Amino acid sequence: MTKKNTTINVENKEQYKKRSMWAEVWRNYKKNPSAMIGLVIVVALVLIAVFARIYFDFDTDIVQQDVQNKFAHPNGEHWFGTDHYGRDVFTRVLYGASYSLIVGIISVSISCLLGSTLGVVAAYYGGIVENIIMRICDVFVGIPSILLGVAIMSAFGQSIAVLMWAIGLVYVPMFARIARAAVLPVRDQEYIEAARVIGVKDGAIMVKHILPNALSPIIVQTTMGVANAILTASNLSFLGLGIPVPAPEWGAMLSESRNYIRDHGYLTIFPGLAIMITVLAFNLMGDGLRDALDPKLKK
Amino acid sequence: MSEKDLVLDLKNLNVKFVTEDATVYAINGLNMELERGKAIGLVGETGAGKTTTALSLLRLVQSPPGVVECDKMEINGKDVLTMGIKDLESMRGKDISMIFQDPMTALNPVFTVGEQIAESVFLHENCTKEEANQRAIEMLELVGIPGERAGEYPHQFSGGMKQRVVIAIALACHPQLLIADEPTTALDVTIQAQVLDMMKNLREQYQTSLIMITHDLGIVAEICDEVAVMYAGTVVEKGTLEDVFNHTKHPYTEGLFNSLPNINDRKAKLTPIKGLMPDPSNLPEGCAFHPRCPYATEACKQPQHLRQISDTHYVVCDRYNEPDFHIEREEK
Amino acid sequence: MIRYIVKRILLLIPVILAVSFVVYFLMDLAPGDVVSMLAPQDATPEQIEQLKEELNLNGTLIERYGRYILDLLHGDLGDSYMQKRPVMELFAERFPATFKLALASQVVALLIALPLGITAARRRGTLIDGASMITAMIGVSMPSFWLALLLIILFSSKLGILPSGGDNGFASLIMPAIALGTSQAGSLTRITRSGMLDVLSSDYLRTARAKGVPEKTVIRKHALKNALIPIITIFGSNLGNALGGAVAIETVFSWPGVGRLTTTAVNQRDTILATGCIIMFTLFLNVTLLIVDIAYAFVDPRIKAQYSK
Amino acid sequence: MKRLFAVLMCLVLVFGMAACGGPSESGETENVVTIAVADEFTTFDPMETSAEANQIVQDLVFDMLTDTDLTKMENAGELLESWEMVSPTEWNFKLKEGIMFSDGTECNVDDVFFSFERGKEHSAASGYIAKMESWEKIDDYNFTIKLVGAGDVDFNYTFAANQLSVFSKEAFESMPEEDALKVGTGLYMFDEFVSGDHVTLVKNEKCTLYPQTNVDKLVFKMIPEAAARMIALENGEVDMIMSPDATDYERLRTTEGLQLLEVTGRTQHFICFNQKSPNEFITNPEFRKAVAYAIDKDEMILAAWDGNAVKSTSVQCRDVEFYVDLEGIPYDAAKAQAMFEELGAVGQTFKLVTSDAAHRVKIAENFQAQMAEYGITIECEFMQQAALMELCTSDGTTSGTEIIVMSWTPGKNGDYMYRNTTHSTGGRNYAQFNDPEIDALIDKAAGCEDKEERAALYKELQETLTYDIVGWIPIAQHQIYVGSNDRIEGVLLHPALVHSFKYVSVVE
Repeated sequence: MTKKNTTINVENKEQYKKRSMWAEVWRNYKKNPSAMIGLVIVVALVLIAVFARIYFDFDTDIVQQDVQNKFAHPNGEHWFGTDHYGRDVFTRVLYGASYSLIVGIISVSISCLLGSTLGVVAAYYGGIVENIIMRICDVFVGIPSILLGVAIMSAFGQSIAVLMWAIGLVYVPMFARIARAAVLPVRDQEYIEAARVIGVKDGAIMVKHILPNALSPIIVQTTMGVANAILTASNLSFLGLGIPVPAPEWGAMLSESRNYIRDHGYLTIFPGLAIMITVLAFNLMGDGLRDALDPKLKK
Repeated sequence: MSEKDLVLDLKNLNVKFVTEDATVYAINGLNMELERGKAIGLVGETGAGKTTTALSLLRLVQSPPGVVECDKMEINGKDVLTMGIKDLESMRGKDISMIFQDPMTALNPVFTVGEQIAESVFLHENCTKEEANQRAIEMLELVGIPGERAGEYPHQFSGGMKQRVVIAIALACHPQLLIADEPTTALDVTIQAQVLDMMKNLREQYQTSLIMITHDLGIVAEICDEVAVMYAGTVVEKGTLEDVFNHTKHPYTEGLFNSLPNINDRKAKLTPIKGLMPDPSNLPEGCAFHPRCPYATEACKQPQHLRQISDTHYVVCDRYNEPDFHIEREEK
Repeated sequence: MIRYIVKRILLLIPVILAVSFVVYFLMDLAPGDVVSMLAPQDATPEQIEQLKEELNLNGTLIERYGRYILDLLHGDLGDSYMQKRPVMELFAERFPATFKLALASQVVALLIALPLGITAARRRGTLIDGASMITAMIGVSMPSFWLALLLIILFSSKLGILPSGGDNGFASLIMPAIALGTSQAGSLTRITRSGMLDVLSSDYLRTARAKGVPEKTVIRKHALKNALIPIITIFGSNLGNALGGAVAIETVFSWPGVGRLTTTAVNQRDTILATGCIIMFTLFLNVTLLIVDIAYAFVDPRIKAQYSK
Repeated sequence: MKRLFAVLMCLVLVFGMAACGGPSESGETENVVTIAVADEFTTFDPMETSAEANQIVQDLVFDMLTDTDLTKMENAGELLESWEMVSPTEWNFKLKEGIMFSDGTECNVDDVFFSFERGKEHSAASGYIAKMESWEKIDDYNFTIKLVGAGDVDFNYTFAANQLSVFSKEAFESMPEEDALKVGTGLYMFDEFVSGDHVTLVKNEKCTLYPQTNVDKLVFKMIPEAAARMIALENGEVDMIMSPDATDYERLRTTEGLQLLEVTGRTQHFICFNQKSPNEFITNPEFRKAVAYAIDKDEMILAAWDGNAVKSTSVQCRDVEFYVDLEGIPYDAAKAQAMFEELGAVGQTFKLVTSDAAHRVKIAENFQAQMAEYGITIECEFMQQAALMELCTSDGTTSGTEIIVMSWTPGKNGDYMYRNTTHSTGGRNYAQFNDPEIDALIDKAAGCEDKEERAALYKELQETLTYDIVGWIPIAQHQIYVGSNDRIEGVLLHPALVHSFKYVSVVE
């Protein structure tokens, strides 16, 4: 098949140099409608989370009960109905956004930072260091993540901080593997050797010369990781090991709704939809970023 | 002209690829005829549309985005244009078959080479699986690979060996017309010679007609009876070896010869054709070659016409309307 | 090949030891212990002492772990504190249910993913492709326990056509398998599609077509066998995910599997049972991955050649 | 691809065959009763467990010397014909004659003593055995027991513990333990146990202690989700469900063919204060009283049990011996507000811990919401039951707990509750009592042979604890429910969840 001819004239060349890699990525990203939908949803969720935190008062709007008015099905006053304490489900779902986002983003930041560092260090030093790090990763990858999460949550108690660490730690090996695989081909390149010869410190070489090569897969994995982390967090909350009540975490709301599925199905539907939309948005974003960062991979 | 025994008769082939961004005009009004038993070389730069032409003949141009239009396309006397998918499938591999450029990727990695040859035989010849396997082994031996290696997988073969396997597959059902798409480009020079030699012998043995797609004029000289020079999706000059090599008419053909190193005069400077192939989504008006042509005039921006120089020699260049026009190469 | 398998199995030993260490110590860190769960509410201090003796809970953490490891090296996972039965026996009793569920969910996932992924790849860029991929993405994004609840609301509560739980025959397997399989189907569809796309644009398919192989055969024989390679790779880790992800599903559907057994053990501080179950899970997961790698070799002759080196 | 699909379809079929093969072989005329339980049954051995989920099943296979008669709610002989307290330290017992084990041997004193000896080896039972100094056989049906220390005027209650079930000595001596554990005097025998799924009992034709019923098979099916149990009952998969959720009570009451059985539970739920806490508000009885005035228990009951609980006004449970109906500290928001302000408690923050059990969470959340109205902030922490137990029974000065939502299920006799939860040496002293006067009162009451004097002592105890000390604020005893269809009858509910299915029969 005939390829499109890419003649570059001189003026274009100038523009190309000035335009940074990120502008290029953004240009590619913008072209992808589903990725843009994902981005819009994520931005909207962040706004909702911030708005809910400012607008609603935790003690009165979220915790306060109105037992007389429980199980009001969705209506004009309570869009998503009320729960078994007569609390407004719509308010709680909005407020819950902040928990999912915070847990998702912070726990993935933990795994991303730890994992990428381990991966890059393993790849850079090689030999026994690499062996030890990667074998430890193998061990943790081998344990089903939910069960590991359950064990960690039991050991350190239920709180949002423990939850973030638990999920963060569970996904460290994945990031380590990705980072290592991405920088491995660079390790033996001559410019690294050259940097070492002129006395650049190991740390500097890793950060300046090696890490950038792993950036694309790590960014994609981070975005997708947020989606995964939110799912895992809601799963743990569902098992009663996540963020403690009365915090309106979506998974916990689902767990509470279990006894009422027969007559009050709406209690199950809305928090679940919220989880699904959030996770979907991050997945769409991750997918779009993958395509944007590496147009060659675009399928 | 009409009583010729033509194995290929192609009139006014147009292929375009329609995508969101642009429409790429890959083949523009291409004509080609080939007599039974003859070999024609299809020469041109990368991107001239040689492979697309070949795929069009097999009706394997991906659609979408490809759109194939043609006035007449007959292979071995059968009208390929109106054929149903079943007939097309029974035609491919039997009447016409093709050798692809890159032997490294042309073979399916999960089947043994024997299976891949036998599959073709089994599909087209009315025979049992055993007979097909037997034939596959014979074919392997024919292309110089020990028959016992039929049970091996492609990754166990070297590049040259793989190309032999590809050739074995293509020739397994003794097709009337064989298209070889740069069969030796991916191979070492020594292997190239072996493979070419083998192809020449086999072609003579089976009386197969051949379209040899290449950018290497040397190969054409060795194997072909006729030459068609392609530029920007159309044939600009066509004739016998003698016609095109010694009585070059078209400025582009001349450019091609000039960019070859001259063994007799090693001090002579190479004169490459200046500029690049035009963007096929945005072809120049008239003769597609005129922006690069040293002889170009204003008239070249008008649609060009086919001009018959002799019984066998054709050229598409309206400068020959001027009685005393000639190109430099002719003077020598 | 055999040497490769033996090597992989030997590599499992340190993994198992490390897993036992991590889980045992985590469980010990957890506040509360099994004694307070087991003792009657009016237990005397003597009873509590006796209970500790019975459960072999005396000594420091290191001593207890030491005893545990010694037993483990003899292939003995100990007796559950709560249930007073060998962990191995309990695991063996409950594992088939979980395995059946995990396998059934993979069947569901394949039944959804293969047609969807292949169609999407062949109709690449069209509306069908987009719709398939969005469907797949929604599948991945849906919490499986949520889908499980929705299925129960619809099929058990509203329609009353499927049993709401338990492991009683084929009908009871349908909903858990769908709930667990759908999220797996999502990733599998994507893998199938991209694998299929790689294959569809490959030269060897053109070769096959050029030699007159009918289009159906091209897809089903030449393309699928190659596209199967990434699908098989993901199958192993998917089965593992299904085993782990089954925990919530088992609770929702009263499924008598090991996921529920393990979480109950953790909640009740049944260290021995929890550690044992997680070890067995890990072992099973790794063996599955090994089997997948071997299956891989049978589909892809290039890999087979690598193993025998 | 076709082949792949064929393989997949085969797998589906195999699952189908494997799954359908099982249960269909049971005969047509058998009466099978299926009961959906919430918690997992784990062991056949009564001496290994004190979980109700096990006891409810074991109770049908084994019998004890005495048992709670659930129709009259009092202790009565089961294997015992009669007993006599010679003194608080010496008791005479007489077994019923002609009670047969399922292996055909008769139950006699040797079997009882064998069971005592076996009990020594098992921690769950050894506490009860330790109360006895010696036991002596008089003849095959009569024996005498000497108790340790000052003895126990309520000793007959001890024998109602499931952990002291009577085994067949003969069976244990002639077969492996796991088989011997299936031999009992009960109405049913163990048939099948699928871990995590169900346990099946079949009728013991040889049972003479209880009248034979028309139920051939009793299946206990484990369904942890309340909603799933309800759906199973409605769809006819089970005949009876334990602990339906509050939202389903109305439906069970009103639906044709279904019924709701209830009994007031003996479990008291309370809000407990750590009296050894460094927090001076918590250790101040006036503050604790103010909280007691502040709580609207009715609202709390509505939130936690949908109103299906009996409000508690005293620290003691209602159907325990020597219970006195006190008025307790009433709900008085104005008074509470005034007291809080006087104490300077408004604006303070207190810590509350409890387990993640649904009703406790609901009580805690409601408490939090109620206290917020007085300007007092409650920070809730939820932990797993095991963690909570350890925290609450450890030293109160360092445990860091302030307020705890807890519950407690006493035995039938008066002493049991006071000794375990309010005596300074009690094993479940959640409120961290350390009051020599209370200890002395408890000890005095326990050794008192005169019934009236005892009653007076327990009244004093109850009043002091409820009005003056307020170690905990009693909230409620919740109703215990069982849902069933009208195919079966004869279930006897137990206030501490060990319901009896001995008289269950299928309505003809």
